[in-house]
Amino acid sequence: MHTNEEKNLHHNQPEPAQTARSPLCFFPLLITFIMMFGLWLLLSGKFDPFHLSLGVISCALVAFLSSDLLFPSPILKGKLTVFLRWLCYLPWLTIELFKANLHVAYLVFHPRMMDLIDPRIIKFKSTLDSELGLVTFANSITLTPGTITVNVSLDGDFKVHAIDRASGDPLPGEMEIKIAKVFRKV
Amino acid sequence: MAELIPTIIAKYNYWIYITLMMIGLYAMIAKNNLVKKIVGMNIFQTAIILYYVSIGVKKGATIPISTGGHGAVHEAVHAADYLNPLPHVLMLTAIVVGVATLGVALALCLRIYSRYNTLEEDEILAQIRKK
Amino acid sequence: MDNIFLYSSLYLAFLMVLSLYRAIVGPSVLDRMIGVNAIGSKTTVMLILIGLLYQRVDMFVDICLAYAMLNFIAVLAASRYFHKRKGLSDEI
Amino acid sequence: MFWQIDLAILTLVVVTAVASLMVKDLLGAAILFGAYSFLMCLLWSIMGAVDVAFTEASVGAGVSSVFFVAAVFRTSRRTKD
Amino acid sequence: MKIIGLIITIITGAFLVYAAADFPAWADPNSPASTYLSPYFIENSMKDTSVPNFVTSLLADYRGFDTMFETTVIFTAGLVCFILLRISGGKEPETSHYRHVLTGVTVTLKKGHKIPESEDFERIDDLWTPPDLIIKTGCRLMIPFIQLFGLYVIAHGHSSPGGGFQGGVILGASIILLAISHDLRTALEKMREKVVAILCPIGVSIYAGTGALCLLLGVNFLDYSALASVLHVDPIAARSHGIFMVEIGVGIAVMTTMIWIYNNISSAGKYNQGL
Amino acid sequence: METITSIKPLLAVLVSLLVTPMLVSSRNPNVREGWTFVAAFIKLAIVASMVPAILQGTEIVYTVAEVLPGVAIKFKVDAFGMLFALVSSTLWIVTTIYSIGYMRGLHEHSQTRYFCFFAIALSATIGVAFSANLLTLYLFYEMLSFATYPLVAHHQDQEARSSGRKYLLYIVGASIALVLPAMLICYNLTGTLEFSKQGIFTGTESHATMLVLLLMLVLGFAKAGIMPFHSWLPAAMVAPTPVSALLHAVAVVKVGAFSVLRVLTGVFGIDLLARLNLGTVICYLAAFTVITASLIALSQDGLKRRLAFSTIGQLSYIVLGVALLSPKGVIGGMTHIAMHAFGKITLFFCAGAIFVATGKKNISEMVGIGRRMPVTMVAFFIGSLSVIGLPPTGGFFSKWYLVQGTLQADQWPMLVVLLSSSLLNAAYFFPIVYKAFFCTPEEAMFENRVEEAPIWCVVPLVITAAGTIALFFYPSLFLKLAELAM
Amino acid sequence: MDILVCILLFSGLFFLTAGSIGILRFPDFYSRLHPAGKLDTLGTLLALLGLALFNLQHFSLGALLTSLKIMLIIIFVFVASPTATHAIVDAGVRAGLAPWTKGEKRR
Amino acid sequence: MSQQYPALLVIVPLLSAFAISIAGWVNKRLCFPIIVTALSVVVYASIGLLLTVLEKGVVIYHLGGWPPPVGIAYYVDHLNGLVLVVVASVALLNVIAAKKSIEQEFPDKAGPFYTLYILMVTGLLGIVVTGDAFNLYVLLEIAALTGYGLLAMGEERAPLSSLNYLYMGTIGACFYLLGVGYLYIVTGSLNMVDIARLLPPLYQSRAVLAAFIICMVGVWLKMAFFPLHSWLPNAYTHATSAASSLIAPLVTKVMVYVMIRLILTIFTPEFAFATLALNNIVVWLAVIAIVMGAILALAERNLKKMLTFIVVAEIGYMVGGAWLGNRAGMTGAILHIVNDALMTLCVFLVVGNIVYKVKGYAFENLQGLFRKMPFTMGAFVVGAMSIIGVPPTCGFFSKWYLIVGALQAGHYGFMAALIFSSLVSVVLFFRIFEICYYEPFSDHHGHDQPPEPMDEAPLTMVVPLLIVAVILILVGLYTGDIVNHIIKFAIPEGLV
Repeated sequence: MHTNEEKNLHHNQPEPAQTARSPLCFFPLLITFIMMFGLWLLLSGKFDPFHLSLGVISCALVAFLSSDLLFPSPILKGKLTVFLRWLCYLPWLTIELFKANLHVAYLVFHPRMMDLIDPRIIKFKSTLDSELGLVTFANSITLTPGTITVNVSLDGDFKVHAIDRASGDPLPGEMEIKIAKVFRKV
Repeated sequence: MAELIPTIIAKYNYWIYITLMMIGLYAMIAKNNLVKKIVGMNIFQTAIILYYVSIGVKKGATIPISTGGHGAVHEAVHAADYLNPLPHVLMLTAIVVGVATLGVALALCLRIYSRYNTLEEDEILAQIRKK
Repeated sequence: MDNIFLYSSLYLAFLMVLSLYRAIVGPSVLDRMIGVNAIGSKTTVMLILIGLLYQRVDMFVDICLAYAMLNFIAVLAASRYFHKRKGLSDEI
Repeated sequence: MFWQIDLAILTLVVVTAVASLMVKDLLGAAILFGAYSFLMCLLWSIMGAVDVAFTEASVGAGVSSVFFVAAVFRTSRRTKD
Repeated sequence: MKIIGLIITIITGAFLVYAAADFPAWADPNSPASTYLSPYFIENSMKDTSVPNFVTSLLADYRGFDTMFETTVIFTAGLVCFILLRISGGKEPETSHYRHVLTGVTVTLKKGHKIPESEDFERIDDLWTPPDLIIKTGCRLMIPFIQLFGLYVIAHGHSSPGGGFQGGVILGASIILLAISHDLRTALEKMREKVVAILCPIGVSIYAGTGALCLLLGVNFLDYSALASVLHVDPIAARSHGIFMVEIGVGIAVMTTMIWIYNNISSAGKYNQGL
Repeated sequence: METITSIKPLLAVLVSLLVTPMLVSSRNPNVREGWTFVAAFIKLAIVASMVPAILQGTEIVYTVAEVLPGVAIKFKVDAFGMLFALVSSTLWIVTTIYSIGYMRGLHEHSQTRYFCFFAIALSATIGVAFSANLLTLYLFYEMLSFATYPLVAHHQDQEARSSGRKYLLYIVGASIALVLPAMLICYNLTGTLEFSKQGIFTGTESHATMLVLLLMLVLGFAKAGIMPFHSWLPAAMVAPTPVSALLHAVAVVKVGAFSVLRVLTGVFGIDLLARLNLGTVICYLAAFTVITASLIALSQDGLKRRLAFSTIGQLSYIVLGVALLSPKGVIGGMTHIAMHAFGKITLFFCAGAIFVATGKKNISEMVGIGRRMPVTMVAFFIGSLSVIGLPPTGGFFSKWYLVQGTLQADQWPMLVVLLSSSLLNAAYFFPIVYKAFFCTPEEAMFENRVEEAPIWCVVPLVITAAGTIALFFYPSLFLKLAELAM
Repeated sequence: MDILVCILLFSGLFFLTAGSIGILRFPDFYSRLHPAGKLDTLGTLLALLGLALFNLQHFSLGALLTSLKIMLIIIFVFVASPTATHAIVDAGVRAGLAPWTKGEKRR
Repeated sequence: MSQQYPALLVIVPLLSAFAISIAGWVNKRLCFPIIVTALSVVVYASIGLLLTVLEKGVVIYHLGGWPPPVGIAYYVDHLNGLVLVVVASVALLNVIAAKKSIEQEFPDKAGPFYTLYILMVTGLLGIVVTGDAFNLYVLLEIAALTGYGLLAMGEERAPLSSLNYLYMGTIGACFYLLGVGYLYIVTGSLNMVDIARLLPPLYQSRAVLAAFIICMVGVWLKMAFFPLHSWLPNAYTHATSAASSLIAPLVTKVMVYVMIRLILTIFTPEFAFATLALNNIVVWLAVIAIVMGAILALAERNLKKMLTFIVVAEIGYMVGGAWLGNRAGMTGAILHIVNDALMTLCVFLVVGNIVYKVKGYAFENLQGLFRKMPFTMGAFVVGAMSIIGVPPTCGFFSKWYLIVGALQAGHYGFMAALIFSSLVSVVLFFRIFEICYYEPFSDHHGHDQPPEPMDEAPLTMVVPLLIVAVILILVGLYTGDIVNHIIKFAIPEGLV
């Protein structure tokens, strides 16, 4: 990890200067603004000019402050498609969630629970490469039967805590494929 | 005894506030750790807030926000329908003061810790005495 | 319907007692965090229930929203503690 | 006001308060204090003090327990009582 | 000490119990507290200020003076934390760490050496740990919504619970969340220390300034009805707008103070590493 | 009685106070002492300018500020006050001359401080003399106490400091613990503190209250040295001699005696005291002090200590005279202030001159000193005559009046006390004089060569000795004033 | 409608109950996280859904918005809950807590 | 403009606090002129207000235009007019005097320090001027929080003592708040005058009794009255000189003012003295406070700590005087608020100057100070005389009234305690004079001892100090006027 000074300077090669303010930079702002304004309308429930103008100001403020949090890179190509696919993924997840919960609830109320469970930590490597994909996968794992993501690295190394053998086995399995579909390149 | 029980029941909020307050007070006096004392202090303050909010409660009343919309004065508002807003206002202030005090107290704790490397009062006093 | 809500809230309070048991007894800080987190999720439901009991749920929903948004900050902070200070018990 | 819920939560509040003072670990005390704040928030919404409850929700959940944890992080978790 | 504490506590408690026996019963609609002043506020709030949330009108108008000082208290707390903890400058540490953002390689430099100014390297500290991916992403997505919600709370304090203080806390909490989930440095880039330290008094000044504006317009301090001539509305609406201005001030002040206190406490005043 | 409002009393008080900044700021000692002289003469001039009016029976009044309802900081010049003020302002000039000689002769340190506090002390003394009510009196009394403390502890060594502490403890302690409450009780009972001939009490108060108040006030002015509050006086003799001279023969102790007299005549009133038969108590207290102090004085070897105990005894004469409650006695007491002042200051000057010239402090070391310092020892002789009360010195008159007073009051025991104490006085003064002049050459410790102290020391003591004798021939001014004060 | 609401609410309560009991019964910290992280989330989700439906009974724009806000809460819980769970488990790993394995005493 | 004085009194320092805070980040040199200007305006306004009150009687100011009891109102009567002038002028004099020491002790945080300073003044002025019981609590907290900050900036033990102060202060403020809550539950009002109007039928109520006692205990905690004084000496000793010379004169005195306000306005003397038979107990507590303060001061070998114990004793004076329950005692207590503020300021400024030059305040550090700093020590003598109670300094006259009150109430114990404490003060101060004057001493007559060079504190520190010393004497001389024209009207007719 700790390299010497010479080496690190090596990293700092003069790169082609990015276009500091390309027109693309305004798209995240705009999209954030629109999203925020939609949310504002939902929250506010008042549609008189006064409150609407307040909404515009607030949304502009938030967009200005935090658009880089929602969209770390200014490239927006395909984000919408991914989002729609992600929405389609949700119902499946909900069903899985149900199943998982019933499973855990069964464990909870089982009188001999201690014999049924057999906690273990499973490690595997995922092929997903996008950050959001990894997070979605990790959260889905957490929400589905008997498994909790313990650790994810950017390279896709997963550590998962499974409550019993049955719930740990299918990983990464079907879920990863579905998520990979969601986040595949457009 | 017979008439005591209704009194006790009718004012249980007040009894609980006293209990909480005494818990806080006791912690502030008897606890040895400075942060514990701060927790006690917060409990103490919350007890008072509880007391005030209890004053504002009224049977058969709703929260102190008018059901009529913003702006127009449509209908007469009946005072009996709404909770007493005054204690709420006072307690907003008190909560803010509580947070402010909390911040300052914690900052002081940090300073003390950086000097004495402990938060236990007796150890700090021992260190002072030793010097 | 009001009665259902009332008794549901009471039941939630009872569930809180159960979670609180873990929060109080829990052998490690992390168990307490679990307990407190569980109380938090029950509180969210209970706030809406109270709103319905008052028949002013439009007012209570804001509180609930704020609560749901901020509830986990404390848990995150506590977990960050373990990120930086390793070890369950403090260095003495 | 709904006295049944009120009473239940009041009891819980007292228990939590005592617990947060008895815990022999400052981080645990901070976390339990957070729970105390949640319960207080509930209590106030039960009593109809929405603004107070709102404040407590944002302060208790968002800020004051974080302050506690931050302070404990910068100092020490150790406590004798 | 424990015994003394117990004795004091028991005596005080017994005294309070003794006194509480004379209180009106809990939730009694005919108690003096419910019948003396509060009906005025409930019945006239709409007429006087056209604010349906009685708490807001009471907070910012009838008892606006209290609230001004409440904000000042918060400001004071921030300032006290700053003055107690902040260590400006300080001595240069023996070694400094830099991290290459793209590769994650950490570089350690001896004292005196500097790295050329570049966006690829960020300065980190010895306790630094990489932010957890899940937490980081989750919070990243939530923070803008939390901020919007905070603003919404400030803007809608008139008709629903909330107002400057709550909204301010939520806004502040969003930045604190950023500091927790990412890094204090990231949060500081969003809200620089100087910005915080200047915005905070400005927030309170908005409050006090609104009051002083009324005073300059020839009426008493904080009497918002005088704003009618400036805003070209009727006095009742002027009060409502006055309350709104005040709430904005409170919101700014509270938000910045919360960030300020958190920054100082979590980094023990050095501002180099947070929680 | 006529009253005139005039700022003169205030000026008289302030003159020496205002000169202190000049004293502090002047770098050259000659300039500094020049200022002292200027102030002294201005003060004397102001005081003297009021004498004619007083002799005509008028009173001069000046109110500074009304600080409490019914009580103001107020000056009133009456005959008695004038008597005292005249004595002290005259003697200040003399003492200043003497101080210059003494301080320069011994190369003392911190002379500026010395002269400053000297001036402040004088202001306070005049203030006490001119005060119109108990509060003003108390004010200047305290001011005097604090101003003399640095003078007492002037030498700064361990002994001086412990004496200073003792001095302060007695004086200030007694005044705060006794005078202040007594004053407040008076105020509470009567609502006023103004001195008046009839006293301020209506006479309805109980006997016990009055007795307690009287004792508190008389004993509380501890500067008067009435036993058991006397032991500060010998201790304070560590001070430089001019301080002892002026302050412990004139200003401080006389302020004490003056205050006691003021209280007896102005607060209680002679009539009330007589009616309640309270004088006797004071009488016996004073008589006890007189005899005891004289007896102790006999056994002292240090010259200044002997003089100090003599002072204690003489002060009680003054109190005794007034406590007899007979007109002659009162006149005797009052004039004794003046007469004793001149006599005793001469004695102290002599002691100082001896110390400056030879460095001797003890009587046993002074055998044959008259041969070396004849002028000084002659003056000493004249002074001791005055203190004993023999003609041709002023002291004779006061003692004469005192004896008459005892007869007038039918207080035979007091007569015995007076006479026996005179004998005792003689017994402790004459041996000194005798040994100074009449001793065999073998016994003499000094060479037979005249070698006096510096001229600045000798001139003052000659002046005061001359004054003592002059008072025998021209006592009328003081007698007149004392009669007017009755 | 009421019945649907009740079913949703009660099933929500059921899951919440399971969560609470699970927290109590499970042997160690990691396994306790399973009920806490999952059951509570689903329970909250269902209960809130039921309440949102109930709120829609007297339909108006305000009621609709309120219900939507409740849905918003659900979304937040949905995002926040796994994050919090993950944070806790991460803390446990960093603190060096070994997972419970079969046959050990419960902690 | 004159009808806006009450608002100006609070608004000007408040706004300037924010201005200073911003200026601290922009240009540090602006801070000091702003604070001096603001405090000058405050002094001007307070004097104007006092004159208005003297001329026209009570001034009422409706904040927000809402008449009380709906809104918050400011009442300025003779009592708080007087205290206002004292607070404002003490703050102004102190800030001028403290400039140099602030620059010396923490040059980089001068801006925030000034901000806290003026916020504290704002809080204290607000406490004095407000007519609303709850508003008083908020202002109390402002004054307290700034106080914690100011006190904690001192030496290394300062944070600990400040934290103790914080605990105590919070309990005190909360008790006060609780007392107000008790009043609110039985009357439904928060306005002081309104409460006083509603209370008489409720005098027998246990809640009112409890409210009174709780409020009193809270205020006593804040002012460090005897059994509750333990936080004060440490907190004041370890603070920086600029902070302690603001806080020591003002905070406790303002708390005494609050107590008197509670007794006179809210609960009325009839209730406080007649219905409750607590006088004796409290006065005896005050007696113990005075005696203990004096004795503990005697045991200290450290100038500043000694002075803090004297502050404790002085609090005993005021509380005892107020609780004697008669006119003279109350007059004495009110007068002593003024006098004690001034004389504490005087001695603490002296300590500030000494610290500035000598860097210490233990007795060993004081040797030879009379030569080194003659003006400072001259002022110290005046201050000391005032504390001892020597006429014509003002300390004597308040003591006079207190003793008269004690005599009228027949409370000889209190009188004895006052006299005892005067005696002890004599010992205390002359011990210091001796050290400052005569040490290092030499047993021979010391003529050849080279005099130490004069090394006086800078002019900005000495001049305010001398002004204070002169004021001490002037106030003493004009006591009669103050009592007859101001304090007489401050005490209700009902109190005999």
